[in-house]
Amino acid sequence: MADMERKREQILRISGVNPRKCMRCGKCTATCPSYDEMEYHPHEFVYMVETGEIEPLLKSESLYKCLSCMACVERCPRGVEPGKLVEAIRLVAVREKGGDRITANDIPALLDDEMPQQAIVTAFRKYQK
Amino acid sequence: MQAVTREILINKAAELLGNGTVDRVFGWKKGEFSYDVTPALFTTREAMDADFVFGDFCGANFSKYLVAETRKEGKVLVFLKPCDTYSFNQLLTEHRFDREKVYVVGIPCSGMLDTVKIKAVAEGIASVEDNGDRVTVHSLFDGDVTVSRNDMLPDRCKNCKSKKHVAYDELIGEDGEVIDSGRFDEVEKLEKMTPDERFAFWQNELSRCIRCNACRDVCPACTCEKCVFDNPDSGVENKAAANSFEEKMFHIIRAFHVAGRCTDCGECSRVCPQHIPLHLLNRKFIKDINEFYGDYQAGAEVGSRAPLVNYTADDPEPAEAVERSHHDA
Amino acid sequence: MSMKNIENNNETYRPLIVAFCCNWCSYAGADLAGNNRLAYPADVKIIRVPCSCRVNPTFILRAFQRGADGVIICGCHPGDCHYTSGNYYTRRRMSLMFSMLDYLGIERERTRVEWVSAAEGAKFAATMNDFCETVAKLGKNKRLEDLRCKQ
Amino acid sequence: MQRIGVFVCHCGTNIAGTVDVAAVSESLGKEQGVVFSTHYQYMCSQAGQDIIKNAIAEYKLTGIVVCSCSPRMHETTFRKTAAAAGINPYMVEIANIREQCSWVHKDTISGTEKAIILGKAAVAKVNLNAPLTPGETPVTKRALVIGGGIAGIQTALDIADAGFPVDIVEKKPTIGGKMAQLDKTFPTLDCAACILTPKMVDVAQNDKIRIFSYSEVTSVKGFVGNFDVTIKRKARYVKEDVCTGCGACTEKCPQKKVPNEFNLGMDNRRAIYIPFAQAVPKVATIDPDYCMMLKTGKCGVCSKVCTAGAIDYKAKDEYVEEKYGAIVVATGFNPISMDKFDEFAYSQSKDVITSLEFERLTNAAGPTQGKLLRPSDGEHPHTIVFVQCVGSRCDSCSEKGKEYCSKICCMYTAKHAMLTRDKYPDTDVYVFYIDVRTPGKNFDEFYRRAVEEYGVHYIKGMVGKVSPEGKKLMVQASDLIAGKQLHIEADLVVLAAAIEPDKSARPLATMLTASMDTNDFFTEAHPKLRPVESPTAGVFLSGACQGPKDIPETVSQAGAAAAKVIGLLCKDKLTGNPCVAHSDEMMCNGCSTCEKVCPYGAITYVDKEFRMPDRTTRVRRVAQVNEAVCQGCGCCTVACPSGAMDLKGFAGKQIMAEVDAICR
Amino acid sequence: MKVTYYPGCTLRTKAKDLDRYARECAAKLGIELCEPETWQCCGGAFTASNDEIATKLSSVRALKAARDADTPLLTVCSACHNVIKRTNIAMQDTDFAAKVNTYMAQDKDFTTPYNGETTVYHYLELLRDVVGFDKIREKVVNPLTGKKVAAYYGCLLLRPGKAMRFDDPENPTIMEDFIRALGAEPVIYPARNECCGGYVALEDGASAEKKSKKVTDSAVNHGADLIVTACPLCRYNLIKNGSKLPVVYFTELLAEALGVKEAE
Repeated sequence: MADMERKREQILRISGVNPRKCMRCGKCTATCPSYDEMEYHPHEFVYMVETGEIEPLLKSESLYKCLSCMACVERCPRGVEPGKLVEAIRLVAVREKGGDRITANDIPALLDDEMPQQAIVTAFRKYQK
Repeated sequence: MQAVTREILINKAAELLGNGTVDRVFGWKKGEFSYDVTPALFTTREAMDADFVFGDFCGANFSKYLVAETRKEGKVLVFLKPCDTYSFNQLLTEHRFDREKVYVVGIPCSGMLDTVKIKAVAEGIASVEDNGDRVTVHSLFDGDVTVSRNDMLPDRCKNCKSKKHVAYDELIGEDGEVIDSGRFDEVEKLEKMTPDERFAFWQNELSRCIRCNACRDVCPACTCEKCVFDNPDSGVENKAAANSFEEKMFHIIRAFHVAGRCTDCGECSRVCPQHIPLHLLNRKFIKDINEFYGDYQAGAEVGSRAPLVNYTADDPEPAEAVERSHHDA
Repeated sequence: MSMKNIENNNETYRPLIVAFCCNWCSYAGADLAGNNRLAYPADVKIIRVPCSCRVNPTFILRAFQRGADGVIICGCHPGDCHYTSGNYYTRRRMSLMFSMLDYLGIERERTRVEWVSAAEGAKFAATMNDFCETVAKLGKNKRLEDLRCKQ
Repeated sequence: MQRIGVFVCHCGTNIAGTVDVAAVSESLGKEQGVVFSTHYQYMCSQAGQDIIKNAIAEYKLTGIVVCSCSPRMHETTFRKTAAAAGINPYMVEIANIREQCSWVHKDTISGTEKAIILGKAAVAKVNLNAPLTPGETPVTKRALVIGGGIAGIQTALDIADAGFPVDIVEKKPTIGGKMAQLDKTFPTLDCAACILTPKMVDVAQNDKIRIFSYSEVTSVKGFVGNFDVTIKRKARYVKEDVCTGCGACTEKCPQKKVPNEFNLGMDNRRAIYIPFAQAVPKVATIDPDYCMMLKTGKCGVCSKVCTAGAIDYKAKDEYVEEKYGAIVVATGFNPISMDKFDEFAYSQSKDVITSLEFERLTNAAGPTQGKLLRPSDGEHPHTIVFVQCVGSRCDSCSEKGKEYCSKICCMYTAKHAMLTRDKYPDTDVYVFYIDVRTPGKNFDEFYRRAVEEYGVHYIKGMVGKVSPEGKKLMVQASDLIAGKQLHIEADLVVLAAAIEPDKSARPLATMLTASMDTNDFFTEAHPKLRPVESPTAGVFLSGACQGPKDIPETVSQAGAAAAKVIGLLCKDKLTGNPCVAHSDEMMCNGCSTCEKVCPYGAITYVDKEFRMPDRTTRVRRVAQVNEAVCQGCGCCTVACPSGAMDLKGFAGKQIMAEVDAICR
Repeated sequence: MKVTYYPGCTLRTKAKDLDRYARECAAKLGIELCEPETWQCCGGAFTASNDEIATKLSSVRALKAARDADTPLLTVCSACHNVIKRTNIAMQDTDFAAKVNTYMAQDKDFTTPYNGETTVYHYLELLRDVVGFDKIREKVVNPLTGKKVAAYYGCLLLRPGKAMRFDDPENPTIMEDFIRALGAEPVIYPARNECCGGYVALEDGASAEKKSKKVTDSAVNHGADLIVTACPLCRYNLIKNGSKLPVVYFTELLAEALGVKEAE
């Protein structure tokens, strides 16, 4: 419990997001292009961080389905920035021991000839400690 | 050494009198001694040739004289040093005289000499010769003494705030720049003292006050029709200080009344017969104003809104301000 | 029971506090403190002014001259002035005035500006309690006192 | 030399319980100027007041000190008592020995001592009091209403009804405002034109009301009761008094491609036009931006067809100067621009419209004669999506929206949804909402009817993106209750755009010295107790210029503003607060320092000739206080370096006397 | 005009065209591109957390190099642009900058601390704000008349709008104006600012395919002949996921219009 509270604090701190500003309009979720791939949706991320339900979020595949396209951040009328919150939760998840989503060994299998470097470095940065 | 000579000024004045631009000329006239120069009015070239002087003792700020002088018919020529032009603008801001009745010739200034410092060098001064970096004092009792000119400058000239004229109709010589002077150093020194030391300092200084009113009478910001200290209805009427409180009261209220309006011309300290550093009171206000509300130079432009008749929603609170002005904390 | 007789007795020394209160907020705040019976020392004597901006620094010096030990000015909170901007001017004037008194070596704790609204009876009482205590600790005002006035 | 009476009140035991009232009375009896001193149980009672009156007569009192409760309680009472007994009410001072003494000090000794000191201070002040008479200024019995929408119309009618002349200044060619553009009105669904246009006609026919249409206020000077206003009458190139409104010119004008602002640009009008059939005044106006005659000097068709000879291509702007006693601001609102909300594709598709555009689309006098047709292809839309809160309720840091709730959108959206379903039952109507806010008489019932009787789909969620694909608008949205992302193929999307004050309000506020909030809504003098007055005396607020409002609220406020104006204009003279600043001209330096700090602009400067003590004459610049405008804050008195400026009733000498008495 | 040019890793390998044409067009337009001797990969993604310092250092070094050279910093790749511009904004926060500067003080050539002073331009911004589209129109020798070109912005250039300040994030016009300047006809389609799914392309091809298809389908529906982009990953994604339209870099289009492409 105390651990989750600490993580919640950490998420709020590093993201700079204040979930209390949310008025629950759902525009983020209306906007999200990865809605179908996600188990938890942007407004749920905001609400669950506010209520302290961090654990399910940290374990959720949804963290890796977010495209970081920032459309939710752009359109949120309240300036809540759900996309930044998702990033912060993902960071907290990958920083945990064994949290790396991707390792160098995984890469060759995922590559094709045309894949730009950009995709690889990005994956490392986003999914690895 | 001053960059302009008496002759240049007389020629300029004669030209302006001659072509009818002005009717009278404000200038300096020699007094009993070479160093006690007094302001005087001239109407002819002949009179100027006879009595007009210009040199290292022409410190008087003519701006204030214009309040009374412009009430007369005709136009008056006035020679203003850079620091005088700030007072000139401030008086215009306060509608104290009609700009149209004055013709301003801006003249450069390389600092005026401090008679107190000169007198400390030698006794029985006959004349003072300015050789640029050094001055030679010819005296009756100590002979000729040569000293650094800079050492003979009063504080206001040593820490000159500006060589730039902010008002003029015409300029003689080159215009200078606003100077980033160390004029608040003395104030800071006082701020760093303990309250007891400060109290002792001012007790010592202000207790010498003889309430001669010279500071008030010379101050270009003190142009009230009737001064509150002369007004029996003001509740603070006080012709002569009876005790240390009243000495303080006079100087605090005077400084407060000119706060935000004082251009820091330093005339108060120049004329004080008791050599009280009165400018340190005014400079404290100026320094605080700059620190609390942003830099402000009274008289820099006509019509500017003085800090005490202005505000912002996020000004510091008084307690915070006092704390901030404190460097010992 | 006059002040003069007891001023040298440390146990019973009470400071003399002059409080200028604006009619619309702080004076009403003082009334509210009264309505709620929130006690503060009788050392505080209130002078009603229409707005804190009516307080001339001369009044403050006058109070010290006549033997006040502390002077406090209370007005509406900045932004809430009944006259829209009066207290903003007060704030500047008093900042400069208090800084000057401090510069002259007069104890800065003897002067204060507080913003007290008509709803802040408790704040009024608390402010006065605190100010009285602070000034009492400083003791008598000696640095700005006209001895003639004390006879 | 004053003759002062001191009256110490026991207030039952409220004061007497802590303060030795007899000692106070006795002690104050010895003060300078005091000729009578007494104490009584309840000074404010009739008996107590009689004691005061009798003492005034018996001792020929000139001043009175009452030691009692707070002056905020009974100062007025005792002033009236004094006045009734023949002395000036401002010769009364109150020493507050209850709230600020007996109630806060437990100890009788210190409480009594303090009560005496407070009494002494009051006596010291009264010794220096002078009789004061409130200044009087005449009232110009004419009101100005700025804005000719329903708020301005109602205010003007109500003022005129009371018999006072009123002028309405309207910047558009006709009065009527936003309400004239509406179709039906909630919650009763009566047609806006049917209830508004009779009022417009009333205005036109009322001989107390003048309409300055196509006009703007350009300058306001003066103060309550005495405003001097300059009104610019823009050149309409048609003589208003000659034009019969026959409309021949508007049919013959060859310039047909002018976007019709009345229909929000959804159709075109001519360069000479009458905004709509029931316009008041019903006269034509030439739009100088489009008229070929005005632009190139070639055309003149309207002049040829006008049998009345009303066309005047040489017309110029004219300025009217008029005096008013009161001004009512009724500048109204506009929907905000949708430029920054292109996630809803407003600029990409004609079929994404605002609610006000929807009003025109359903209005019988609108571009489609009231048939709900898609602007893009004129086809009947079968699926309509309404989006609520577009630009309302945004974060304070938002660069595109407003922080406040626009208040009217929930209701008009329910109305639009309901009317659509009523007229076109084959239409699917979706409303995306964050909250449905319907506080108002019969409002929630109305919304529920839309859902329950008319089958409007209310979805708790928001639209994220509208993508025009082919003839359809692909709406991507959230349904928060079902936990779904929805993809709706819509034919029409209607945005409930936030409303904002009209752009003319800000410069007008500056002219009026009336304050505004950060959203440019006018600020009221008190949010609860003085909601229709601005803090500037004589300036009143009507309608949405003060905050978002629906029609019933606007009309109520309009009537309330009118009542306030009538209350003001009824008076022949205004009496002010006599405690005002005044300048001792002999001491005034003319430096303008006081003028700069005065929040009311009450100080002006004049050049005046003076005989000086040395018998010369001198012209001096001196301050003059307008006593009708001065509110008596006293800020100028401290700003004045010479002490020429003082405040009556709180003079420097009086306050210093109080200080002295307290510190004695 | 002289600018510090930051090509980024992908332009050195898979996106050589984007780089080559950018350089050739710049030369034609009188802009001198100075590539710093050493630059490091920006990392491809901006980590929006205020405790990540190491991941931002490479961008800060590039920004600082531009500041020290007293020139703006120019990027072409959308990802680099997003990372570097946002890093620059982050460096304008005093507290954050202090931490980063402390970190960088270990660099051997570290001199003055960096506080976000550099102006960061995307190549398109440079064309719009410095060169001017009118000037480009004048320099076009092969107008692309008749071509219907769909500009694909994706997410990186536009969002977050408050940081990027590139264009209206919901209704951008910069690429359309660019296309018009080259004589072609822009196609405005709603998916132009939707994400192609680039970041998940490595891991979740299916998701990326879905997003990319939406974009290309929308462009086709609105009658485009060609899609232009500024982002190598977008281009890869759109092509890989079966775009029916050719996808080219905007610099290639520019090179063609300016006549530097055929000169080879």
